[in-house]
Amino acid sequence: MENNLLIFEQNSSGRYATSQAPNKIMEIKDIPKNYLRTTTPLLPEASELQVVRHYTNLSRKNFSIDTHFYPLGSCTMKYNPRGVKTAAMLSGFLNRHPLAPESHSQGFLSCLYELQEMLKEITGMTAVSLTPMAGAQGEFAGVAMIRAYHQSRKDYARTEMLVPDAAHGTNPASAVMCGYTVKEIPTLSNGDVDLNALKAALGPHTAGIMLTNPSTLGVFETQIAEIAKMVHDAGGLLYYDGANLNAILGKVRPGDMGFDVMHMNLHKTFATPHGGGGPGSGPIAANDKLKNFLPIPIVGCKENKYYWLDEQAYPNSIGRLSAFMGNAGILIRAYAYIRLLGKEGLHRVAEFATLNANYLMVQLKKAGYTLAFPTRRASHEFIITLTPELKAYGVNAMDVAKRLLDFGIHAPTAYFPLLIPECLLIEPTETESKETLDNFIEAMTKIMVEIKTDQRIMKTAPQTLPLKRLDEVKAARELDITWGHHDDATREH
Amino acid sequence: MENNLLIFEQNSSGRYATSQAPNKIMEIKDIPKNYLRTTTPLLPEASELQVVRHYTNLSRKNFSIDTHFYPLGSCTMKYNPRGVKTAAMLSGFLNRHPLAPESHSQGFLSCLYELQEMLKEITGMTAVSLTPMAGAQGEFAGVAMIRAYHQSRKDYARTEMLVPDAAHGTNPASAVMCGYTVKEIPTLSNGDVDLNALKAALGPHTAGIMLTNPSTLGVFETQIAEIAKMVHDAGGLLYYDGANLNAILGKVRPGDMGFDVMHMNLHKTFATPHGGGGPGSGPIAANDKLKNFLPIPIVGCKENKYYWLDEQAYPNSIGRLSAFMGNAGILIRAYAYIRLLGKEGLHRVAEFATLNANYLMVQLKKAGYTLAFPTRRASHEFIITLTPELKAYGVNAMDVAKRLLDFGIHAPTAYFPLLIPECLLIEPTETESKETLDNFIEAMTKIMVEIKTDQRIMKTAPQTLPLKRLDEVKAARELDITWGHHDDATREH
Amino acid sequence: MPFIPHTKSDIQTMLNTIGVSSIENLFDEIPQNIRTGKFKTIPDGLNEMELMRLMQTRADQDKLDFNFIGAGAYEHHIPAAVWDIVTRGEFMTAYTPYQAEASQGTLQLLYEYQTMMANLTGMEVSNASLYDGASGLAEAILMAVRLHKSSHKILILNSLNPNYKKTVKTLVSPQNIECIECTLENIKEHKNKDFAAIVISQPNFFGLLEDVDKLTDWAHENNSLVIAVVNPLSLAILKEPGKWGKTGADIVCGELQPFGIPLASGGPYAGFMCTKKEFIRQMPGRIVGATVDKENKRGFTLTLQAREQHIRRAKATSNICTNQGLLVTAVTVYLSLLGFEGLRRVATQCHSNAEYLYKKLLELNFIKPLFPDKPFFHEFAITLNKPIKNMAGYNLEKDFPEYKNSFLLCVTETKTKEDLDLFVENLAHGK
Amino acid sequence: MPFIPHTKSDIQTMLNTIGVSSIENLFDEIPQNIRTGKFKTIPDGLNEMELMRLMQTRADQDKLDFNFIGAGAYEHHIPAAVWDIVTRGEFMTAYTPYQAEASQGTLQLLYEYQTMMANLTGMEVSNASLYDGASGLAEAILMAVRLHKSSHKILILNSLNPNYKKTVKTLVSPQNIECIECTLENIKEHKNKDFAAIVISQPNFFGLLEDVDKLTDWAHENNSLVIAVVNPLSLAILKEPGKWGKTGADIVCGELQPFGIPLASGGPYAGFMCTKKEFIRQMPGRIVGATVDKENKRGFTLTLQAREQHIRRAKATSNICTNQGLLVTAVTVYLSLLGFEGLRRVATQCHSNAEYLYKKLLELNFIKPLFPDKPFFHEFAITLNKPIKNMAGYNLEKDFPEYKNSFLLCVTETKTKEDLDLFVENLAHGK
Ligand SMILES: Cc1ncc(COP(=O)(O)O)c(C=O)c1O
Ligand SMILES: Cc1ncc(COP(=O)(O)O)c(C=O)c1O
Repeated sequence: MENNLLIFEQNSSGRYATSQAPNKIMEIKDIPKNYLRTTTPLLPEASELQVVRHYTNLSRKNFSIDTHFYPLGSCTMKYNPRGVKTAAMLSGFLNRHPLAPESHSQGFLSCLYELQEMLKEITGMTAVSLTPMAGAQGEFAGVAMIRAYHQSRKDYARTEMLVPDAAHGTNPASAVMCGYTVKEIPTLSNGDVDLNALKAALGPHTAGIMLTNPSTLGVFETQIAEIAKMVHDAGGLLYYDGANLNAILGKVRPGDMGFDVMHMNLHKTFATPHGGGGPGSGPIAANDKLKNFLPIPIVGCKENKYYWLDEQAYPNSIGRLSAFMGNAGILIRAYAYIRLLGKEGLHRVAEFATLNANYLMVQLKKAGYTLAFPTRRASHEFIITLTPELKAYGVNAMDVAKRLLDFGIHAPTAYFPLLIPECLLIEPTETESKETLDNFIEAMTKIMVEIKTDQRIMKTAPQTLPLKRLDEVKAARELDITWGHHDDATREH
Repeated sequence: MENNLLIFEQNSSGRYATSQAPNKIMEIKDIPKNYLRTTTPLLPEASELQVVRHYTNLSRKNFSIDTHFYPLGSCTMKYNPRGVKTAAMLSGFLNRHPLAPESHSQGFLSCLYELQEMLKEITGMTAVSLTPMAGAQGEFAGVAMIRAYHQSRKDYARTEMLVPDAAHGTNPASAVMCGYTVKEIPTLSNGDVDLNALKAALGPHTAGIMLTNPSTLGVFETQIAEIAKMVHDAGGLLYYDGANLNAILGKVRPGDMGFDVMHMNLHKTFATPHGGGGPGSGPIAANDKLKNFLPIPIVGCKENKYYWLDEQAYPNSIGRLSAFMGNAGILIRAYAYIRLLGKEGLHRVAEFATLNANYLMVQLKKAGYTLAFPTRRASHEFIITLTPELKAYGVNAMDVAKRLLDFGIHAPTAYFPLLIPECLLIEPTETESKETLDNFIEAMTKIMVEIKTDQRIMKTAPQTLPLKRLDEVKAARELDITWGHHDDATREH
Repeated sequence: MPFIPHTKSDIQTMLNTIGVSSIENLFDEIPQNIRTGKFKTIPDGLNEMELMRLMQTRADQDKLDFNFIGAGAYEHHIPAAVWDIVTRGEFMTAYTPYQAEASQGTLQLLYEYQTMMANLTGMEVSNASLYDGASGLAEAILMAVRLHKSSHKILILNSLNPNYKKTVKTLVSPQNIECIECTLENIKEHKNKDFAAIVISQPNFFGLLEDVDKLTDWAHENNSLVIAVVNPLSLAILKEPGKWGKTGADIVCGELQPFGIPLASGGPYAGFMCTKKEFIRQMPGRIVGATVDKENKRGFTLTLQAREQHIRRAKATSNICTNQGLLVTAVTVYLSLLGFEGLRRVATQCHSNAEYLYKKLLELNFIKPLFPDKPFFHEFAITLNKPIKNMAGYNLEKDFPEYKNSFLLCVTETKTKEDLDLFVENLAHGK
Repeated sequence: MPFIPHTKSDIQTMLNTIGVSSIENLFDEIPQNIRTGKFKTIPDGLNEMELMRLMQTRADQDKLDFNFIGAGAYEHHIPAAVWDIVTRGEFMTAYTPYQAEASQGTLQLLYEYQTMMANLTGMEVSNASLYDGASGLAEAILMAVRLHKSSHKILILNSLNPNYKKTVKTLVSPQNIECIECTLENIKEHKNKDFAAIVISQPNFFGLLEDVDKLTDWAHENNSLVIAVVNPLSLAILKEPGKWGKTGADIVCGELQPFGIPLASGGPYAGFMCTKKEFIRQMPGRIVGATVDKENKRGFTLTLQAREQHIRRAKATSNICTNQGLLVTAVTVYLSLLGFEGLRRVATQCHSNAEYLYKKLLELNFIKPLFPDKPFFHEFAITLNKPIKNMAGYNLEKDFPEYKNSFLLCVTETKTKEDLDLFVENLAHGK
């Protein structure tokens, strides 16, 4: 008997939150009539209480880190410290205009500068630009830098970007946005890159390779030094997709592995919240070969004065990626998070993320699940495949994912990476307790029993949420992405 | 499959939110051993994520104004503007020490002073003290002032406080705290006070009378002028319980009705949130007869400088009621709320609270419910009684209250006031929309059908909440008010 | 119309349904001769933007950089998570949890809170809050008088916070309860004088530690109950009242503000009260108990309500109704984050910072201790040999004319060594 | 261990279960020769109290009292309810709503958002956000090129925000898309030159209003699509792009910051994109659709995912994955509170405040309009005849060397008449 109305279904003519707007409508005198709007668009017409109640209740229909265990592989759903949010939302930061004079920017700029410096040490690179607004934009920037590098050497033949088949979808998409053709490199059954295939693919057309390590398969690419050598020998460069940096913080650094440029996902490794889809932030780090091409703006410092570096300072920069300084507030959050953890804390991140993942992996194996890479250590995440269960009982990975929701646990990433059929990619993160992991193991153990004895419950899960399983096919076929009939909804005023 | 653990049931030895405390335990050198603690008390042992998740999830088990319609009679559960909260939580206010010098208190004091002034006009009284921390403490203060008044006139014979039988429980309890004997005055069948009984009760023992108007029966006491005259003629004083001030804001003022002293519930009429039980604030207003007895501190103003008034300025004051200045932050909230509404907004409060109540009353009557006072207008609230339904179908007011929860509506106040059997006291407040009221009417209409056709569902409600109906008798009989066995729980360290 | 959601047509429909022609008609039972005209001096309404600007200006006026005042309200770090959780609508805008099934969040939290406080104080039971520390002590005294039955006299050690004394006087004197003050020196004179209870505060108003074991045993030998007034944070290092003397204090009360509640000009704070199980039926305030639902699942509900005004009316243990629930929410989250380990760190840091400043100050030739060689928690009193303008700290002279030029200074974990050194250096240089 | 919940015994049990003797063993697949030593220059950890003190100091450094800078980011009142709701853990700490049943809150909100934006812009469909206004325009250009098929050339009116131009260049040039700038005066020269699209911003960077009807029709006559870059707040008074010219703009994009997003040094903000239904399959970014569950109850889910990188990889319409979801949450709550009525009040107040200041400034003899007699929304450009130190407003000279000593000033609803008078007075007196 819940209220499931849309905000528009509560509309009543002209109603709005009167405290939130000026007391009257001013007359418009100086704008020609034909420039003016004559229609009244369909927008909410609700009181402040209605709005607060509506969206408070909507929020309650979400699973989130703050309410549920959320072992979503490749997403690093760790605790987002509340203090970090509070620090980033101090009024001095929130009210600063992006174009404020440098005299009124020293607090903000100093945070960014120090963040740049810390990320250099964390990655083993020599320069950092903080401006990309998410991982994918970081990838674009990094690949564009590779392109700029080859072009600066007049090496125009390099038109191909190599990408392992296990790569995240943003990798090939970013390469294409940079004008490259994508060549997929296959993976061996142990999860490592197929070096023979790589060798065959390399050549004068090779601009570079994009790698995640540990890969999205949840294993560490052990041949990384060899790969780096092969690619460099062929004249290509190495891009590191830092989405899985949480796995190796303080253990091994992309710079030391031989990568030339990389991005980080601050909204993963550095605990800035995911916000139901974003915002993220994807700073990019590069070695000496590439640092001149970094996107602007960058923050400089001389004699304790901080200032912006732009085209003048970086004439070879690939350019700007946003109107101002990327997702500035997320940078402040990441800075605050790193300061909270400090060097010791950062080292622990990878250790406990890895401990949790390996513990879960061993326990799920005991519970009868099939590991995708049974001979390997888990990194900070690992994969199980439901292929045997699908064959034997007709229960697939999606069913398990949905059934977990009934146990108050968010589903792991399902059906990614694409090359492992019926897979679940499970990432517990370091901030979850053993009790929470044990509770998950217990749920998965019960589910294994249900898979074998009660396929109906598996197929109709979730049972206990406000909605049963949703029809995604209908959503795509009978496209309904705005409410009401567009033409009726807009009336003349 | 929800997690219902207590925070203690998640304990693991020595765990805590490490970011929230200093980095080490300092040695205690200068305190004699026998002063020191040697036991380790049972306290939570959880990580920051566990704590955030635990209490976030607990919050989700509450009904609240922000999530549900909450027509709890006598409680004025109206929208608590978020802006008011934000204003009161500005760091300048939050960080001010209560004993800060007046030079660093002008912002705070000016708000309090202006609030005093505004409350004078609102109540029709001549002086205000903001210090009482809730309605009941306001009552104590007001009655203590009446006592001080009589004592100042050496009129020691006045030992009785009159209280109508419809009064809120705090009224007699406060009178007793002030050393008075309580005499109950009966109510007529139309909800007004029985004047004959009042006349009989009045005499040289009468210290005064405590009245709520509109009364807790949801009707306006029409004989108020007569009552005031009778009590005053007998040498008594009139106390006004302002819990229902929302009903009459700007329509009629307690000072004009003949009352001598009164409290307001800022957490009702002035929209400061109830917080799951408190804090409230119960400022007290008095006329010239009583103002010298007001509790301290009070805020004074001279030449735009604000300052504290204490014993020196108010030598006849009944004294202090708290260590500092009552629930100061709630006063700031009420001040901000009144400034938001302004004079026009305040007038609307009573009008729309009354409109909503009368609309609901008429509609519930149509739906077949029995009104307690069918010949009267509703004030901002009204009463229905389930006595006929109890007789005919065995369904009582508690059953209806619990069943409403299943419809996503908080129950009205049940079984108060005590003199109407099987009653529900319903107060919609002015901030609820007609749609919300209609939704409530629809639910009540369905419930009336269920009362007649499905007593089982009524008796076993709620059905859809995490818990079914709770055994309150067991709670009182087998008292379990702290977790764990006290002796085991405390271990030597 | 701020916060009024009605459209014109809503109003018309509703009036039609009721059968009146205007809203004004709904007030027709109010006699005309007492009706009010429009408000005059109350200002016009502001929108939220205007309000925020006004309030920001006011709040900014009160910023004080360096505060060493304690005297009953203490500056501590408050974890950001605390108020993020507390201000969730579900906690902030719920009423008292009378409808248990719709209030399990608040109820479970209160049950957890009661458990924490009972354990921290070493007592068996706790209520769910009183208004503040001062009024809570008054309630404790009323409770002691009810328990003791024969006496209306209370003995108070005069080292109690003076504002607590005043508040107690206001609240208990109408019931003809007499509060008599004594000192450690003259307490013996009150032997066998039939006091319902003796009030001991630990640490006392001057930050000093009392010999609570001896005092407790003395009181019990004299047939008095012991009311302990404690700073709950101090219990992370100081002996819990349940262990005072041979049989422990009988009623423990105090101010919860140090546990996650901002200074905020003195409120809202919250008072706590713990006691022995045998005394629970005389305890004021709400109490939450565990029970089960119809399917035998654990749940929580208000219990022992027969003590309270809404059931017992004139015979209730107290008139308290609305209490300080939201603050208890903050306290509960705070205690959950800190745990005993965290509390010990905070408390020992406060103590050691205070010791550090105390010693540093005594190195200045114009500063003397007011109470030499007595152990203290995180507050201490000093006397200045020369006048210092705007001396940080609480001036004792107002309440204690005998302590001329004397200040009570509090140091908590919020001050660093550098802060303290700077403060002393400025003092030394007359700044 | 900050944020690590493991006790010693947990660690031991877990290691035993795994069958290794130390955590270090879990990293044994990483070749030793590339292993890292301990971090050196990263500072030691702080506790939250220390962190807050540090950050407060930093934040306080950047306070600027009076701001008249706009230039793409605008100071507006943000209702307190907006961020109270947005920062609820359920919104803030959820991931992209891939598991629809566990994400109905975010999904329904996005569906509502899409509806609002489509209606406000007068278009048929909206996506669920892009990074920001500038990169969103680049995405619109890529989309237009995909739609147009035959041309890789884009015509841009040079009155576009210069940072947008730069961002576009970075993002579209690798795909050999050429952006050519024109002025209103020389646009005719580009007739029949086969542009995939023309980019029109309304208001333009200088706050001025373009004759969008004429431009739109001209573009369509020349077989170009029209990309509208609009300040969405201005649509409360200005003609919606869906109504530009005879058939409306084709793609509408812009910056959502004016709708409840704080200035915050430039981000996180959010870009929006709306278009005609026929173009939806070339639209980048997430899209939410309504559907039903197994019991035919309405629900919401991500849809048309076959456009996106996680399905289509190299053939996706964009590489965007993480977007600006939380900001869209703020925008949605903001628009719900304001409604069209509230937006009109805000927009007309901005306009009339800007007009007021403009006229007042022109009364000063040393100030001249840079673009006389052109209508504007809430931003305008002036030229100073004498140098003024720390002139409030955005200095145009850096991006436009031809506009010496010229400033772009923005006035929104946050300024009162008194503020503006004071500003002018101070200028007049050389302050
Ligand atoms: C392995 C990997 N690479 C890249 C990305 C893209 O990052 P973003 O979503 O921040 O654009 C993701 C995140 O989803 C990822 O998991
Ligand atoms: C009629 C009436 N009087 C007095 C009170 C007591 O007020 P408080 O709860 O603030 O002490 C209440 C509130 O519950 C009430 O409804």
